[in-house]
Amino acid sequence: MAKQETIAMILAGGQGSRLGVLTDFVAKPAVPFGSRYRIIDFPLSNCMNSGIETVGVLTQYQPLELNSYIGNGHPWDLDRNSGGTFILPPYLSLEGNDWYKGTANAIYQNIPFIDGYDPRFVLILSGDHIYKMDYAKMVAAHIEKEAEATIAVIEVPWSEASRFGIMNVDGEGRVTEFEEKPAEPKSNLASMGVYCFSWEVLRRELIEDERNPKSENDFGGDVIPGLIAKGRQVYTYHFNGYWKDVGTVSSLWESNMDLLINSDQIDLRDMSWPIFSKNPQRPSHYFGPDSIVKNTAVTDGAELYGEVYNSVIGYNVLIEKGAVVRDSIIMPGVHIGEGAVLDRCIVGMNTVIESGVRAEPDAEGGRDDFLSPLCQDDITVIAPGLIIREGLAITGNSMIGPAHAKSHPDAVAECPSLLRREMELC
Amino acid sequence: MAKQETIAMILAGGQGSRLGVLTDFVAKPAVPFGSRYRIIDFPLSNCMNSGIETVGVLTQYQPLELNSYIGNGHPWDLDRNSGGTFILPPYLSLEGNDWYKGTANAIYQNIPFIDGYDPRFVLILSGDHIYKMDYAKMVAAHIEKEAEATIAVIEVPWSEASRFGIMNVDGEGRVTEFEEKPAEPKSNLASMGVYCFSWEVLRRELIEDERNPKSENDFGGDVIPGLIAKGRQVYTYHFNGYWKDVGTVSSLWESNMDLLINSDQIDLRDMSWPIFSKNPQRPSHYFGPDSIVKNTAVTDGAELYGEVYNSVIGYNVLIEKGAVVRDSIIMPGVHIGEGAVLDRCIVGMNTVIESGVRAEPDAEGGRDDFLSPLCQDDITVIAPGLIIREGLAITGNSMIGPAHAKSHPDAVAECPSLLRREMELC
Amino acid sequence: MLTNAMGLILADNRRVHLGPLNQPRALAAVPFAGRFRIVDFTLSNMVNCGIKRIGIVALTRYKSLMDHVGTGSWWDLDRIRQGLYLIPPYINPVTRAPDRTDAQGIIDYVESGDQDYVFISASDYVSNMRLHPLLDQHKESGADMSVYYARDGHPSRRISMGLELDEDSMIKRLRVDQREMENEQNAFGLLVVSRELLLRMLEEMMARGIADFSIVGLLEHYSRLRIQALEYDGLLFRIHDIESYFESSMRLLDPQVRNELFDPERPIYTKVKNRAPCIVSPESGLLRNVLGSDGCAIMGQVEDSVLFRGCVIGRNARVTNCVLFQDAQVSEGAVLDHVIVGKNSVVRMGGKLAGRPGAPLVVAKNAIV
Amino acid sequence: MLTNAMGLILADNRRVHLGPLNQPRALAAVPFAGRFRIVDFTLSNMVNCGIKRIGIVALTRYKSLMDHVGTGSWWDLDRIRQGLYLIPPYINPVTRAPDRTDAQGIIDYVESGDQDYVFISASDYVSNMRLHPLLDQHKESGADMSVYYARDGHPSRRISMGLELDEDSMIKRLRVDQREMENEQNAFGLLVVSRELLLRMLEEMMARGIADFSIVGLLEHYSRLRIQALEYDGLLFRIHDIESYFESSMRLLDPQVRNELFDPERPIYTKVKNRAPCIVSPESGLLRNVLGSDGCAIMGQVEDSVLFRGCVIGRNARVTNCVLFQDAQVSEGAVLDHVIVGKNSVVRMGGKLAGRPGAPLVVAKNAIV
Repeated sequence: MAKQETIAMILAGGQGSRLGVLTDFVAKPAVPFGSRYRIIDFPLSNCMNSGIETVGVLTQYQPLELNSYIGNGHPWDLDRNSGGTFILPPYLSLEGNDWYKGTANAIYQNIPFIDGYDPRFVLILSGDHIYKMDYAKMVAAHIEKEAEATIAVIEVPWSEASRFGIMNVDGEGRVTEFEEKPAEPKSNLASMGVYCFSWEVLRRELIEDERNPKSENDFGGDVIPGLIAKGRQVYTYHFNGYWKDVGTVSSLWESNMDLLINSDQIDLRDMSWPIFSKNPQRPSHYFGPDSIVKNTAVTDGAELYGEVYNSVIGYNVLIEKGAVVRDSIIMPGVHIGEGAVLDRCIVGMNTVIESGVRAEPDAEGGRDDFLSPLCQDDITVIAPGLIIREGLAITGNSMIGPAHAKSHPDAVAECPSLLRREMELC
Repeated sequence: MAKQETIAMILAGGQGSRLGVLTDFVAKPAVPFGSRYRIIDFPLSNCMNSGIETVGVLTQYQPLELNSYIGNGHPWDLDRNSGGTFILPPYLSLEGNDWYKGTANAIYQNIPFIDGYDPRFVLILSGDHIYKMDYAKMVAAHIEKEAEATIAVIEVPWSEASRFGIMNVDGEGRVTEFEEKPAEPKSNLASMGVYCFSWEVLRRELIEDERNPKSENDFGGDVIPGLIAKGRQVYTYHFNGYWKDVGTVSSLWESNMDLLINSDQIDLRDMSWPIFSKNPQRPSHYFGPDSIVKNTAVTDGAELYGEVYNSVIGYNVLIEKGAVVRDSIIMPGVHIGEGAVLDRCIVGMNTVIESGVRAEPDAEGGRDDFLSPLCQDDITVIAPGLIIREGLAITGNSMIGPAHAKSHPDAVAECPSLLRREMELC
Repeated sequence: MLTNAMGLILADNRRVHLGPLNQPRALAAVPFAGRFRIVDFTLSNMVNCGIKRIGIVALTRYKSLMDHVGTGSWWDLDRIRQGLYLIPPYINPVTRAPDRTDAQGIIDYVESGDQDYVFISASDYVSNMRLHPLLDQHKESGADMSVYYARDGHPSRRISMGLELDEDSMIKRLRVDQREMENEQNAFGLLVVSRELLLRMLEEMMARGIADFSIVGLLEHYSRLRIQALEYDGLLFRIHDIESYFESSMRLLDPQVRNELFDPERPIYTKVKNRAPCIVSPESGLLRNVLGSDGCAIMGQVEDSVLFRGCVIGRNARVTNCVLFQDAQVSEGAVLDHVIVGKNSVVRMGGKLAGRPGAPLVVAKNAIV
Repeated sequence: MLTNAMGLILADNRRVHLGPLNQPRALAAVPFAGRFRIVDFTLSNMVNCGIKRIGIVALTRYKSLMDHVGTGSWWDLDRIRQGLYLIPPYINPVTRAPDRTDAQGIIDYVESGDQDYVFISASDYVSNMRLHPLLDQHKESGADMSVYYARDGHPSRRISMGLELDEDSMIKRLRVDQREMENEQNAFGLLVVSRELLLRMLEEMMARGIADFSIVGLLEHYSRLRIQALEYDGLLFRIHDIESYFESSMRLLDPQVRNELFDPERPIYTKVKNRAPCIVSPESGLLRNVLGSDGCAIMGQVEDSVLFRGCVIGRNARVTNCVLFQDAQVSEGAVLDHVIVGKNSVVRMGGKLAGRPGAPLVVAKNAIV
């Protein structure tokens, strides 16, 4: 049956440039998260758990790994006969379309895809948020309010409200005003970037938006404010739960750490709302004879022989004897050599940290050649697929990428690419 | 297991402009063929039957329908855990890549995808050929000859050899020369556009080709001649069987007719090499109380109440009482009204032919407003999704498309688009 | 669309005898309508109602049923958390006899689902029906169990479940297989019950050593439980014997009947076989009022018949009022009237076979006649 | 890579008794190595050898096996034309006894495949092995059947299939379950035979009314058939009793052993469960030489143990030399040494349990102790 009541479109096209070297070769939604996940597992699993079985993933930037990761959708049970997951890149047509100009234009270009399912409702989701949400409840609220658009909102502390897109509502929850990062917020209801539209309304709006030469074809910037300005039925839907946009190095780090500190909030152990993921099949993880492990998340195939504190360890990570890892996120396949010390680090997939490397906020004799404005809070980021040479010492707020293999060949090298790809794709 | 011995890449990006209105909104490989197939069913089924389980489909032009059609690959048993089918469109990367420039560039841009499977051999296939071929045998020949590239060839009549790309070979089957459409052919071995490469060799060659500013980045035009010129191990592989490129209106018509005339050649009834397809689930077809049907192929959901001779009828086609269909290809979902007469027509999906329409080579009083240089041999093409108005008479060699709904509103209209998409996607 | 119900299909019914048609296979696996099997309709009805977890209780001869349903993928039931379960009996490893009753396998299946309701269906009818009305009514009325019935007269000389209802449409009497009860309200084997109550009834069965889990057995609780009946007035074929099977098949030749049974809003799914399109040859004879399927090759004359996939009708053969199962072959010059030809069977050159209206001749599977 | 062979796995072995471990489930479904079951290794060995059609003969207690293998998708066996088949026994609908022997279901499965060879495997061993050498050797030698053996000493007090071989490595004598035959060549239940010969043997079984289809039963044909034996010298665990199960589990703590058993070139696939990562809490105690799995929450101290998915080790609990099955819970302050704790079982607060090396204590499934 082609017809689907509700379909979801996940915006996964952006480069995520604030994550720097972590997204040089992969789209942000494909970045590993929380020991055994990728960021996109969250919206995909939410769809599956909400009973939404047709999901378009709008890609543009570096989609290959995302494409391989999503594959036939099987791990999320989204390998459906009609529906399932579809990777939707820009394409050529008789009218000679071009790259996606903005989030709204990306959906506009895929109107024929959506029409094919003749849905009543279309959910627009972001590919880079960590949260567990029942979209079916949001759609039910949308129906009950007879809304044309429903915007999921979350209460943020008043002190932080000026960092978000804030919705001002009337007593019925109807949106009267939308302010992007208001200096003096009138409400603390922040838009989560999760929208439910009646397709008929959105379709018309997208065509109109496309015709407007002044529009930047963006949902938050153009479509939503336009609907409110026209007095359409735009409502909020209150979400009470964990939600985090992992668009920056600091927020990515914090959100990973929340699995340890606020594990009851984003409750991954709640099997009534599982988060699905696709990982290589590996044996159970192993704690070695001399390991010391405290307050740490760890998963299949990891082998810990050293000391690990307050860290999130991905699959197939090997931490050798005498290594010390603290307050760090170690992505899958990383190898940390004997005696290496990592503190407040994010290490990308399959990178090798040779023995004796020290990456600490105040590493003694540490080089500060690698400091990056993208890194704050003393967090250091090391790109996937690198080799960090023996004994290198680096200070906090560094970001080491493949470019450094050329500028600092003594300190950094690239893993042989074939090997790297093979491991990443499991 | 990521590693695959052999993977296949199907070139499905071209617009297929010689098929005119049939490919206005769909890529050529998605054009219906032979009652219940799409053209791409042939290479996909060949892959499955040959034991090749990783298939990249390179798309660029109007991929949505192809994307929906292939879906998760299940109908071809290509919904594999590692591997399966992947739609590979152009994408953006740090280096800011662009649209595919040629067939070789399309593969070049997807080197990381192929590397991910670390294959020994890569098959390059076309998405618009009708044939049944065991690629495993071709790979075995490639291995046995220790070839670096193997090109499938078919013997064509000497009289037609100058219309093909001709391979001149030595006694061992090694290619000594490649001539594109030679005026005086030295051999009658035509390239089928089916290549097997050792990936290591092809990878290097593609990188070199990309660096060559004079290259048009085409397999037939640049890569293959280059390999021969360099004296690399390029061999032919002789294919004995049915093979047809369906790139023109006449060849599409002929190849469909071959199912009736030469049904033993492209033997669709041979269940040891099934051709898989994806169609809506419909009841059996029905021959009405007054139908006359001779020499015709027909499939699920079709209902024939009129007369049908020497024709290929798709699923869900309705031919009403008194209608006469002769020497025609009626694609799925077409509705032919009472008393309509179609002779030598190709009618696209879901088009409605109203009662009394006459489309015949020498239709009495027939209009010749629609003549097209793309149509020859008195074949008339009617685009998908149209309504041909009651009583219209048109002569052979016409091509009627959506543009005529504007220029000839008395004769042609467009089906409401929503309905159309819904039906096409099943 | 998620429905808070699971499905349970009883593949066999030991009261139904179709002779050579269900001898080699479970009733649910009996072919119907050219390219389907009976179970396709029941499965599709459940799937189209949003049910995503379905168990099929199969006692015996489940090989062809198992081959047919496969992983459940054709019904989109190849799911991670739910999907399709075939439930054969357990065998005691020591005595090599079935472990207690059918019930343990069913209990295991029902217990491990988290839906609150269970739709239970027999396999002796064919229909394209909405199940939601029954569930809605069931929830609203607070009945213990709710069952569909039809006013389709006395459907069979052998099998019936006549209902007498009170003013609240609760069953006050059940008459099983009674000949005289024409034109009454007859249940046909589709009911809904809460998971909890079903488990209690199953455990009672186990405790009492009752072996037979059936629709009749469930309805017989009417004296202790409030069982509500709801009329179903859509198209319904009962498959109770060869005659009703044949008559139902012939009714499919009516386009109106097909339109109702194959409503595109609620598709009937079946295993995809990838046969070539049907080819009608240039020398074919008359071809009138015929349902034909992929893979057929028609060189002779066919009238008022149903052809399953892959049938071959030879030159000058004449087939009238017949049902030909998959890959049946009617050789040159053979003449058939009122015959059901089993799967893979061959009617030899020049052979002549004739049954009578109301009593078709049946050629078994793999036969050569 | 296509291999011209199908697989047939015997899920049960009535000579193997693991007490509470295989009481509720078929031997093949017994959990092993933290996140696997025994059948995962056999299935993966076959899949990694390019086999795409595998049948599992299950007599009884196949519920957990069925849930585990599902549609076969985790082994990429959810295929249109081939794939995974569970083969339960047929029941005669009238007598309600098993239809003749196990053999009919197996015959139906073997007959409907078009591969020329059949690999048959028992479920009482665990290994990551290449099957190609056996098939190559089989084809080359022209033997009727070919079987792997290991020189692993006398593997068990109870079960052995000792082989005496002639100079062509053909079996000239088979000694079953003989205590004195230490250090000889022992078959372990993996053999290959042509489809054709297997069918002939199965039909003979049917004709003679032999009920038991087993590896021993096949090897006993050595006097009439040429059965060749090939040595397998890789890592091999025999699971014959609680002791060998426990000892095998403990050997997994050796990284070398794990590297061989989980060679990434030939992955061992299992059902994916999507449990959260294992969380080691800030107050955890010593954690030494431990295999842990997703979903575990470790607050206490664990040494020299194997934890399956979802185990909870409470504060100040001490677990040493233990195997804890899925979702086992060791409450605050409990102390366990040499214990196997069944699935979902709970060791109460402050509880103390101790087995002995060579004789671990076993806590059954769903127990509270």
